[in-house]
Amino acid sequence: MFAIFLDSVGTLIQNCGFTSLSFGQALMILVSFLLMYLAIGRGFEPLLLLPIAFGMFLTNIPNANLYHTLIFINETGHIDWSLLAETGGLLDYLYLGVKLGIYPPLIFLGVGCMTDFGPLIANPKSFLMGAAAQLGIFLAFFGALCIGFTPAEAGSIGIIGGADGPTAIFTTTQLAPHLLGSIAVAAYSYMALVPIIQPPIMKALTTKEERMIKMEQLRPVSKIEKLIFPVLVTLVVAFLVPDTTPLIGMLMLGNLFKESGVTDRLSKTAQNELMNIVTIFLGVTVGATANAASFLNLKTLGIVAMGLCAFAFGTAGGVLLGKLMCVLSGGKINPLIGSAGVSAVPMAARVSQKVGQAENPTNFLLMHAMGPNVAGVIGSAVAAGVLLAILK
Amino acid sequence: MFAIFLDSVGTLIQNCGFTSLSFGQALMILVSFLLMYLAIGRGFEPLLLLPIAFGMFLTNIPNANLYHTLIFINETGHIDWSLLAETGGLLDYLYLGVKLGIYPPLIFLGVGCMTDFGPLIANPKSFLMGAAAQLGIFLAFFGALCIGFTPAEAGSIGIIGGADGPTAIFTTTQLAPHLLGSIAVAAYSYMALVPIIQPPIMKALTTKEERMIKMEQLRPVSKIEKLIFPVLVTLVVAFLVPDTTPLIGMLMLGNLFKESGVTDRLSKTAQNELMNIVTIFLGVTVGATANAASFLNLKTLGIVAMGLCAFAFGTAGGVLLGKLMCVLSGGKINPLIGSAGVSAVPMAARVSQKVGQAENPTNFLLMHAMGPNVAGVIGSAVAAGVLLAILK
Amino acid sequence: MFAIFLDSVGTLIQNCGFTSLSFGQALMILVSFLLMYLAIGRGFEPLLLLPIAFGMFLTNIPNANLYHTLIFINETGHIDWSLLAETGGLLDYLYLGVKLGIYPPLIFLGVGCMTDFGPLIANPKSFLMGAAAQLGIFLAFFGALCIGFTPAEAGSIGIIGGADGPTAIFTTTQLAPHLLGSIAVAAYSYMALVPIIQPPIMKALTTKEERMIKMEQLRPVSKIEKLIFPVLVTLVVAFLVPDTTPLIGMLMLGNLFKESGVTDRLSKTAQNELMNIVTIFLGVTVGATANAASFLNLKTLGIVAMGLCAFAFGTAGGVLLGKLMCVLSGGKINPLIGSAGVSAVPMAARVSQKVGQAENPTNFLLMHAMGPNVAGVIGSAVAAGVLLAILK
Amino acid sequence: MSIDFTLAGAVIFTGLVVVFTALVGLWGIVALFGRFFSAASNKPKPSEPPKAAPAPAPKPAAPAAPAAPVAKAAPVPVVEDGIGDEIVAVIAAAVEAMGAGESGGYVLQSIQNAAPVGAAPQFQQVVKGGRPAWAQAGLMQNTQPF
Amino acid sequence: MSIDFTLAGAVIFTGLVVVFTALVGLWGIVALFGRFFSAASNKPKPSEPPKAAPAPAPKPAAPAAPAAPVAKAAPVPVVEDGIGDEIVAVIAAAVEAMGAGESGGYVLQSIQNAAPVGAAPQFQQVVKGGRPAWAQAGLMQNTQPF
Amino acid sequence: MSIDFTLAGAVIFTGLVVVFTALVGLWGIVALFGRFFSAASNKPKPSEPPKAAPAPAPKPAAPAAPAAPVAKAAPVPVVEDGIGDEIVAVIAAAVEAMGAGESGGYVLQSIQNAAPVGAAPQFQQVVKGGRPAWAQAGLMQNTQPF
Ligand code: NA
Ligand code: NA
Ligand code: NA
Repeated sequence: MFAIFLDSVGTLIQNCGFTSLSFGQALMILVSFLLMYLAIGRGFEPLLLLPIAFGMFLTNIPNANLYHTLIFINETGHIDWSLLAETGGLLDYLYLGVKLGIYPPLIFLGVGCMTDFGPLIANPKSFLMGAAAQLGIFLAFFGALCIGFTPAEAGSIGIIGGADGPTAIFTTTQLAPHLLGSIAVAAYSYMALVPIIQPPIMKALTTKEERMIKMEQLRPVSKIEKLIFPVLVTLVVAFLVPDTTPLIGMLMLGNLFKESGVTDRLSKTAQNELMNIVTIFLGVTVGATANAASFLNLKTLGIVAMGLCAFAFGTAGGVLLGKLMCVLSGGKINPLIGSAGVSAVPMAARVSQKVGQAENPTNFLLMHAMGPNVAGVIGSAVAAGVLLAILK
Repeated sequence: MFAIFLDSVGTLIQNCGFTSLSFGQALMILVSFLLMYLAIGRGFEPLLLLPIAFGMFLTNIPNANLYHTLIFINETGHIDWSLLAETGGLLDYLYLGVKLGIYPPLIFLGVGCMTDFGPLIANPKSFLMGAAAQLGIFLAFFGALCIGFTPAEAGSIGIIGGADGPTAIFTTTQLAPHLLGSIAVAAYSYMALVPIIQPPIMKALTTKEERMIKMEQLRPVSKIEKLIFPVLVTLVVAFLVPDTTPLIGMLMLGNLFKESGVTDRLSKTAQNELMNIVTIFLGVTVGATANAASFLNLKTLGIVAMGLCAFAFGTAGGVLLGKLMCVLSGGKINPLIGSAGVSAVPMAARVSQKVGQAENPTNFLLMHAMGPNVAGVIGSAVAAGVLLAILK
Repeated sequence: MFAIFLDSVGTLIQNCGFTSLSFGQALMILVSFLLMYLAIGRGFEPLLLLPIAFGMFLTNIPNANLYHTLIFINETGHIDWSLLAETGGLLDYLYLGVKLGIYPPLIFLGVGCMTDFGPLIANPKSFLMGAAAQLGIFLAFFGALCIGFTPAEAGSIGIIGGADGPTAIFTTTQLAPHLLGSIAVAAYSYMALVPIIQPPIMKALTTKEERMIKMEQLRPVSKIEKLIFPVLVTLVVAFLVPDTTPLIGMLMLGNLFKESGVTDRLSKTAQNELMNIVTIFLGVTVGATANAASFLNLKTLGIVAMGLCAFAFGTAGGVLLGKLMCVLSGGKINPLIGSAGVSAVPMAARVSQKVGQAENPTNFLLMHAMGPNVAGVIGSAVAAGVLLAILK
Repeated sequence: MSIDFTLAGAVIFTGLVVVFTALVGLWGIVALFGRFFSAASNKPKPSEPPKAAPAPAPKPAAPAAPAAPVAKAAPVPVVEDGIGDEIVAVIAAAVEAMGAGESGGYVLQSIQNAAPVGAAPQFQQVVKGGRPAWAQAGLMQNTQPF
Repeated sequence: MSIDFTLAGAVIFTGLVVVFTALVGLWGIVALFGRFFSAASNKPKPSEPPKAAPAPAPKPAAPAAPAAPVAKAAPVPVVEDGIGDEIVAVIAAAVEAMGAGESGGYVLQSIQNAAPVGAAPQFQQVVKGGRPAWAQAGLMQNTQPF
Repeated sequence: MSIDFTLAGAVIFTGLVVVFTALVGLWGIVALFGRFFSAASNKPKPSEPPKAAPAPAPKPAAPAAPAAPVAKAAPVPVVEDGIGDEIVAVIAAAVEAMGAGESGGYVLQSIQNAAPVGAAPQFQQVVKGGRPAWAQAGLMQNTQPF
């Protein structure tokens, strides 16, 4: 009888994680610890990187069965519903919100409730810089193709340059779901690194005189303009690239909640509790897709390299268009605000402000940079729509 | 090679909204703008009409594919799960909460947390007026039949007279889902118009002396009564018309959360965040059902006409029973509080107060009107249960 | 024609609850009223017992069809998705979150955000008492076997002694879903009765001198320890018993949200709105599983009896190990803190404090008892993992 | 198309019968237990009214009504006697909602004529930490569509 | 593996064309209606500026900037004239975020040089109940990853 | 019915073994790193205690304990030295929860006898903006079932 007890313990030992841990899983758990350190210790976008890291940790615990790659990534290209019904774990169920494209638009709903498009409406020329900063997306796409990624993968990698987490996740889920973990980590890490990546590029491409340019104060924007704006943008963008409607539509619905002034209840919940709940679910499950097989390979290195290119070229694109506009406007536009066009709201705008103030302490570019900054969100949604339309 | 580029752009142009927009879609988008104006500019129940209008806008963008009517409305009468799995868009997934009858009861949960049944408990005669005001439901049902609607459609139209958004949506989803958009818009619009629709009817049916009647102060209501009340009402109503249990049960659970005093956490979340989240999802997806085919036809006109009848006859029914009770009570009951029986909490009660005060500035009817007002919620839930039982 | 009217009314009467009420349903409704009284009038864990009671009330209303046992409990052992699609009611849909094991981990996420593991880190010897207090689980398991329950049922009954609602529900859903209602009611009732069940046992097993022992103040705990702790516990527990990873993983993710200090947004939402929403859904649907067939039988009596045993033996186990540690430590440990190892956070710790103070008014054991208390949560998660691994 | 008048009649007849049955039934039951409980609870109340006394004048918590003449509205205890804070708050909220401009002077007038109502603004001073009630009232205002 | 340069070219070309088309189009439309509305709304504003006048100095609401010399920053009305509370709050938040230590003295300087900006800290005093704006700013800070 | 005692034994034996293995293992590891970190963190603390000094008496923030004799409880710094606000708040909350009536006099007594504990009410005065801690404690109270 004692033998039976030992047998029972033996089975447990067999199933327990210590004996079945693979080398890849061990390495992935260490990677997740590194990401936790970056999130908590270094403040790298902790609201998303911490859940992502913890999801990565949980998914690599042997036999825990919280997430099953095969349910979502298989030959059929569709969710394997019967496998889900049989073996589904907690993170499989929560991941449905990512896979079905529900969470990213809901986060955009909350972002819309927090975004002030006033600076963009006051200075609509900013749209141009928001467009130019998407250059990085397409150059990184090309680079990724060149180093051997498939077109769909390359599109997902390029979108890292959009500097917009939800857009990157939304696009990648449809184009290259097997890269979701790496791409999300790269996107959020680089967004956290914007204050380090951008300044040298901005300084290299501008002269001291350009950086010292002071810009005219923005004109006041009336409430009616702020109300028409979200509807107008939805109309134009959704008509032009219908694939991006879930993102841009929810972003603008949120903004309408905010600007209408009659739906404060909805605006507050959308930008707080709803967004936080979705953020937790999104982060943990996106992290959970990062198993050893999909993360520990050369592709991840390629993603890291091309993601950096995307950010760098996006910054350069924005600044160069800023220079052009500076010339055309007769020196009234400070090209530094162009770099904010990569999105990464509001960090990239702060970087513009900081670099500008370093030359001239009385120079306040923040509000001017907010224009390209929010235009960049719209711009990368458009770019995502194009990639989805062609590559899906 | 340049030809291929053009080809690629050409495909995008072919798919883009500007070229594939149908006349109906264009018209529906204009209708959605009108509703946005009513919600924001005129304050027509903005918490629901704004999401509804935006959902209507999104659903009519060509090729955006956010919502697919065929998934939910087809010959089988059931949700086409395989079509959902293949082509489902954001609003299809969120619409499941409407289609499966989840959102309306959850909104009622929140409403229950905010409702004070004290005035009804103090003056239970108010139940009578809450019953009489349901007259409009049945007359509008008859009217709708007469102008050519099917019985199930007519039932859904009648329930507009319940003056209760979630009840109308809950009923229509089961009886006539293809009319959901029009009926929801009509219901919320008329609820917003209560201060305009009711006063002339109330004045026409009452004499100046009746309108000047002051009512005795309501007796205090003990906590134990407030605790027994929700359980009692659930028991009676759910036993009598089981089909309405999801609505009445959740309403009363919410009220119990409120009155128990020991579940404040739950009550606060149910009436705020949970309700707001559900409101956003409900509004946007109900709006999304309104495509051109289902909205731009004579039926919508019929719904608008019969909805108005429902409100008018409901008001009249309540006032007339109020007159009867005034006589029977020896002039102690002001018939104006009868009109509050249509529900539209708390707007209809405010209208009673206002019309009464117009005759006699010292007349405070608000609390007395709250009795029929909340009784009307129960009354229309009962009426909905009957319609569902017979017509489903 | 009048005959047809009567016919129609007749059908309604036939379907109405008053005529089709079974004796069992009537009794169950009375039981639900008793539970409501316990929740509201006596303060028995109202946040869960009130929703559970109301769910029990709703599910026993004839013909309301809010919940269908057959969908979840049938020969196949799986959810009958086609039956759900055809006949699903409100509580069926909400119950999916219980059945699929989603709600309990989400509640643990919130609990993690509210738990301070500091006292356990400062005095890790407490882990021992948290382990010993799980004795009740295994003795009640044996007792349940002896009085005729199947092993899987006995495991579910034993876990009541874990004094942790979500753990009990999580385990029971997988091992013995047909007992979910009774076990949840027993678990939460006994948790509310901890201040009555524990003191006599604690006094019987300890001497006055032991109870008067004052303990040394706890050492301060650094932030880095608080950050490593949740990751470490997840690592050890999830590796050892992978089946418990959803619970322990979410508990520790919540704690990391709290301790990291950089994700306050997420922590606040997880411990408030998300937890409240899930609590409402969990309570109502767990209550809904309690129909007459599954609740009104001798098994429920057995569950009640064995649940009490589980609590009593758990308390005894904790106290006895406390006595041992008292001896081994040379009288520095007050054995009263051992009883807190059953979990029931923070009530059991308060009981330790209160019993200790009754002997010596200057004795403050609360913080020392918090150590075994939170260790007990971890301990019962481990025990649940073992039961699931062997009995599932 | 031909209308099924029998079905129509059945729906209308059944509907009205059931609605009235349900609500008349509820009236009866609620009236019954109301009589029972109000009889039971009529005695232990007299200890409460003094609560209102010590705070006759200072610091109006809300701008809903001119505070000065309110102090004259003697029968304040009536409000205390069982009507919940929220009810009073709702009345006050309604007064406010009806538009200050439209019927500017009536608040004052009504206060002197109708004692129970005049007590409302007064009550606001009693409940100094009266935020919850007002927040609740504001909330109701915000959520009327539901 | 061979790269499909045609596809790559098509993606890049189409992408840039569409992105620029969309955003240039939006620029045009927004500029157009901006001109229309700013023309329309330029008149009814002059009644607002005095709002700033009565609160020149006391009780700085936030520690973001040294308050004393601010009173000299005369052209306060510029801020009032249409720029929302939140915009000003965001500027102030950014100033704070940039680190007080790093560029400690600049706030004072800039206030005297650049009137529109100098008005920012000043504004904080005007909006005494300025929490919402600040809360919003803090919130934005917290949610930058999205 | 026949009971499968082998299975029962296996479950109980395995269960206890695994539970004790897991928790004893955690004890070991936590004790280990606890020793490491408490060694590491013992030095940089001495600058904190003075924080308690300047606020010996005024304005008790909570009614949990009689404030007057508290000032005598000298060893306040003990509390400062690393025990989090919440821990102290939880103690105080427990004191309150235990019922003032039941053991009315003990607070005073204990303060003079047991210095570390006596420090608790004192602490309340130090943390004037102590709401978060109390809110947290209240929350814990509210959520005990979970
Ligand atoms: Na971008
Ligand atoms: Na109604
Ligand atoms: Na336990």
